Amino acid sequence: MNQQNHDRAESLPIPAPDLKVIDQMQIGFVKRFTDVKQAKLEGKPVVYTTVLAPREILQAMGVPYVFGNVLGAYVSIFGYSAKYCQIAEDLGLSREVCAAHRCTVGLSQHDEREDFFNLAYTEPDLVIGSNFPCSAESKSFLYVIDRYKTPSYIIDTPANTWKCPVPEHAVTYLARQYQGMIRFLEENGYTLDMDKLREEVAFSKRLNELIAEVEVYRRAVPTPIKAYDSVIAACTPLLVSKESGAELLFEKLRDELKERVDNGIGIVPNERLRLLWIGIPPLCDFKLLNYPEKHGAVVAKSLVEFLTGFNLDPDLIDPDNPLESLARASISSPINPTSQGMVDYFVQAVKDYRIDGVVSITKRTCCLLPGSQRLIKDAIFKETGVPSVIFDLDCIDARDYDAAAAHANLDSFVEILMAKKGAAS
Amino acid sequence: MILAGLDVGALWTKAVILKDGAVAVYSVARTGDMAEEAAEQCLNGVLASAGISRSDVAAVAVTGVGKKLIPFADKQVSEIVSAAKGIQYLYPDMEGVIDLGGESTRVVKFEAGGGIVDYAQNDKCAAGTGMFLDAMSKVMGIKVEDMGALSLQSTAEVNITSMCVAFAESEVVSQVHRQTPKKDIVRGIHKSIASRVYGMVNSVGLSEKNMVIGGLALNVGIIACLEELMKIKLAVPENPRIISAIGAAFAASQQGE
Amino acid sequence: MITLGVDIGSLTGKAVIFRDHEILAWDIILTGPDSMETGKTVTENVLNKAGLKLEDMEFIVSTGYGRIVIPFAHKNISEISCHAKGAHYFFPTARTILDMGGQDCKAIRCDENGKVTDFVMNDKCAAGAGRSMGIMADFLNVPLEQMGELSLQAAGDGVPISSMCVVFARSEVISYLREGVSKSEVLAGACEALASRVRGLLTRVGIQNDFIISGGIAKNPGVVKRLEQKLNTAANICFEPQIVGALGAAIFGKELAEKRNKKRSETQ
Amino acid sequence: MNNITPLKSITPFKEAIAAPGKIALDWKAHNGKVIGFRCISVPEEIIWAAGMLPFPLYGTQEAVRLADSYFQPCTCEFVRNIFDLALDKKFSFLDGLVLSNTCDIMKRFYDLWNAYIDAPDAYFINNPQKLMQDANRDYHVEEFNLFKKWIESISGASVTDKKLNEAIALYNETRSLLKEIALLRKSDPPLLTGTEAFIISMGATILPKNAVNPLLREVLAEIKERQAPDVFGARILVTGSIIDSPDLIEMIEEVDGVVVADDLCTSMRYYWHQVEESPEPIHALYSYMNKRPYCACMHPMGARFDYIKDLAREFKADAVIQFNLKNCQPFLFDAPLLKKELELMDLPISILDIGHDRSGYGQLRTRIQAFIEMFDIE
Repeated sequence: MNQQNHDRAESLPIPAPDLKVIDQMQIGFVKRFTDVKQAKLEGKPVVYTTVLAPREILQAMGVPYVFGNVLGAYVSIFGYSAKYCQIAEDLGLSREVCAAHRCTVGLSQHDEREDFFNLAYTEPDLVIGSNFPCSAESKSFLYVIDRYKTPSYIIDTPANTWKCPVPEHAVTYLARQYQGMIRFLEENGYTLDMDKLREEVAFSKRLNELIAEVEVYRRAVPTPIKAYDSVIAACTPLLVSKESGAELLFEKLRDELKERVDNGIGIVPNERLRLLWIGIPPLCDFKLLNYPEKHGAVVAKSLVEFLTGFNLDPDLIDPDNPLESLARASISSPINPTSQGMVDYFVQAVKDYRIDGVVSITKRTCCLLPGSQRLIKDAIFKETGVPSVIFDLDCIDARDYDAAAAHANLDSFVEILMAKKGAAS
Repeated sequence: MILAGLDVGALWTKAVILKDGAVAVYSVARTGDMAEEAAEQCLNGVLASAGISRSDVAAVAVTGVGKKLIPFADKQVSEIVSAAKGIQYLYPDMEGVIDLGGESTRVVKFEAGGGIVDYAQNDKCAAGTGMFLDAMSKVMGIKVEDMGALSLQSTAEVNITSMCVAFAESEVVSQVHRQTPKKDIVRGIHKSIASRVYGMVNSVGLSEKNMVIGGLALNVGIIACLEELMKIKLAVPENPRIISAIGAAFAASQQGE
Repeated sequence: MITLGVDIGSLTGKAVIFRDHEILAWDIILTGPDSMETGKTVTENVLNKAGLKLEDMEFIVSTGYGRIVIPFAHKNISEISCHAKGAHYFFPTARTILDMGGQDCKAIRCDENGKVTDFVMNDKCAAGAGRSMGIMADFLNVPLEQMGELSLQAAGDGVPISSMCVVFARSEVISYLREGVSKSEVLAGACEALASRVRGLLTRVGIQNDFIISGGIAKNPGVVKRLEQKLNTAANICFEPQIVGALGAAIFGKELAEKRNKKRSETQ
Repeated sequence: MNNITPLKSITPFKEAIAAPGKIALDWKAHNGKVIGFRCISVPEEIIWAAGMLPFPLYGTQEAVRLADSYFQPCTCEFVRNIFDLALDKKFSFLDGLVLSNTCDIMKRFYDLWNAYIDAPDAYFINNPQKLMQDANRDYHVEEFNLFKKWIESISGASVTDKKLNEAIALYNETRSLLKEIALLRKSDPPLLTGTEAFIISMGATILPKNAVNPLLREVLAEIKERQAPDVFGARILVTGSIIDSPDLIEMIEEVDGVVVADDLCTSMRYYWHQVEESPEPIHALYSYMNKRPYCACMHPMGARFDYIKDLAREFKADAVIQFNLKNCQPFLFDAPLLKKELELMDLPISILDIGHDRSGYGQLRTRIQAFIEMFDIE
């Protein structure tokens, strides 16, 4: 990583990338933001949407798009949460509303933005919203519509309360919404070439297969990838397209990880404890994920998928039946807001990643996760005997973040896990 | 072997000397502004009163909210482990502890004489239960020590429902303005604290074999409310405020073997 | 026409006797645990100062936290309406009023007659906005009145105290003191946090000149100066900001008595 | 608002609110099974047509105790309070529970009920959250059909179209009677207080409809005969999260406001529209649910705002008060946008955070009184 990037990274409150390919991914992001800016100059209507909308359709129709909640996450990561949350609150938005979405709303309502956001944020002409996965997600885009008075379309994804397999009438309903989204885009000057859509869906299938391979290497002991790197990797499918070489980047990531795993190289010299981080990662202080490393405890997996959307199950994706298969994969995703899907996912993750302890953080303003923490904790303990700790951590809005309490909680939990492991060995 | 245990809390610092497996001497002093000086004086005072010189002490362990500010300590022990170890040291057959501290409250479940199974700490909004009682005593003009006994005389049901301390304070102020009898308000405050602790006890699944420690364990009002909710008789050790300091010293000794 | 306004706050009790167009007498005492007693005591004090008896009062209006408990009041009116009316008396060009009592803080907008057009009260998490200063004062054992001066001795904004929650801010202060940060630095941080919290409240109600500060906080130059910088507007403060509510209540008493007398004369 | 002669025939409604469980136990003793439900997107007629009593879950004013360790305290207090009652076996008389797809915490309630309450598993109606459009017809109708099958599995009796149409007719009668009572609040001064209207409508949601209709006719007649009350202060429209007790409405009227309209799930949202008679009752229920923008969890948001503006005009409201339950994200998100919309027709709105357990009522009373005083002080 060249010196200039290193200084920039040092200055930012984010950890410096560890794996070489991560830096190239970040360069890919910058390219995406400039492409969207370029498209806007060429007069193409820019779409503001959510990571859980079907981006295969947007790619196939050549639509430039901006992800609201990813930018909201960057607001917190780069340390501007206090400023943009205050802007949202000055509109009258309550402080009990989701902190991540207060950052997102604040960013869209204010024009004096820092350089990164001037680049990354492009004023939208159209909005495609979704009620998935939570109430905050299904409301915050209304402020973008209200500000820019844009035409909008809302995708209503059914909650997965049937457990798998998902019934046909739900898949048909969601697939019909995707058709509605296509019609909405066609009414605003875009055209759909079905072959292009099949190509994009095939690429999505391929990418998800690659990501599944990367996940296998991520489970190795010792952990080969730092938490921050895994966040950048999770954002890559969203921000780097087929043409910009997303496939190549993931192949490089797989190979870099493979090399580390084959040579037993971990992110810490003596890895003694493996933690699973459930809940929104600590965006306003990412280095907190590296904090337990001083005890030899690593965060083997952090649930960034709640920000970037879970990767779809490649077996469910079928290019010959693009809309139906995307709909089925989307409803079956673990992020779908009922706990059964989440509980099974976490119990499996504890086994796959050989986890010793689960850190389950309660973000006070979240409406999706706190209700399931006890259920997940009990299910994991019953199935695997692995203990979880639940504690308060407001880690998006820096004004509510208390590093001292977070460190004290992590120290206590690690101390107890060490004693447990010590007694066992 | 002689061991020293320090518990540096927000309001009080406690020092304990363990000698040949028993509590030789202990002392409790205000933490005040400078934690390190308070800890130093408290330790030297207790050593002097037991006629032990600093060099005879095998290890000094520290716990409590201020533990990171005590450079002269050999070992730092988390409040959860020191609460559990303190009870295990004195009552080996116990399986759980409820620590009602000034700064925060915690419930720890452990195997008799063994490792910790599960624990819960109160969430951010209900932090500072000790500080909350200090504030209430000022608002109502009653000394903290008398609140326990006073609340036992109450018969009426007054609900102080809010989890948040600042918010509960405004509730108490409005009750005071409404001429509600003091004893009923104080009982309402104790009930609200007890119900929060009961929630934690439930989430951890504590058995009856447990004891209550920490500064607020001396408050008979809170204990009565907690017993009412848990439907069991609660045991409070003779000097509940120094148990965590004992636990820290005991943890240091075990680690030493 | 002589009227009486009684304002029982959570920390202090105030009373004002208003005759025709000026303040005849006023008094402030600390609220004891029993607000009805406080109301009676502060009323007796102000009556003695004016050499009058309760029966001489044409109309009595109570306001503040304990307003519903004052037995001899003819009507109770919220402290928000009373602070607007009182501020208007001192500064007829007043349009934005910040009242920070012991229990909470209010941002009020009013029209040219002192009638409230919009208001916002601090949300729950900052419930003790005014109270947080009191807690800091006894915690740092610095008298409340000197907090402002002491905080101005610190260079710049002092140490950041981010939290909205009073209990939380207190544990932040504890850790700063432990690390040897000076009291004036900590106080500067606390005043800065309070000023920025209040600025947020004021922007929600919209700030229009002239800007008035009433209530106890007006006596804390640390907060007032920082607020003036943040809003880059001057804050007008009357000679005794704590009686603005009670004065407003007394003026409402006058208006209501006139309305009642007019109605009586019409019906005869 | 003064010299109001109290309504004698309001007593059964007050009793229903005070002890809803008693109504359910009486029904079980004489008529049969009781099915609990939460949220008004559940088609009650299907339960009634199977000969069972639809029983709305309401909370009490007690503080939350154990539910915090299941839900964490930063979630909706109303749902946590109901979960506490379930943990205390206060809903053990239910023969089944049906929940519907409104907000996140309702989905959590579904998961945690099935995991921790020893009662038969709850059923979840996956109704769409995007209404007032045809694209959701097949999906919504299929969900109602699946729900009907589940109801039949519990009642043992088949739900025929005939029974369904009878149930629809009965419920429509209740809705039209409640609406007729509500329309008496249009006059200035209104013929009944907001508190009385709220008690009548919330009581009617609990009482069996065949019993409640005669009671509604009786109270309607009494109101018309009663001498109109004296002068009032500001006319208020109340909206916001679910309110399951009259004391907030009472607080507004204690400080000289009068509540003339209330867009709440326990009030006008429950009875404002009718289900059209149709040979296909399930389709009729679908179009009834599809055409009413009843909750902040549903899209399009604009339709709910238009409905509130129409209500405000129809009832000549001077101002709107929106009560937001703590942590109720859908309504907290809507409030600033509703405020902007109402400012265009210069209708002031006060947005107030409330706890479900009456915490902070002292400060709340000051805010309401100050808001009412903005109009005029009598």
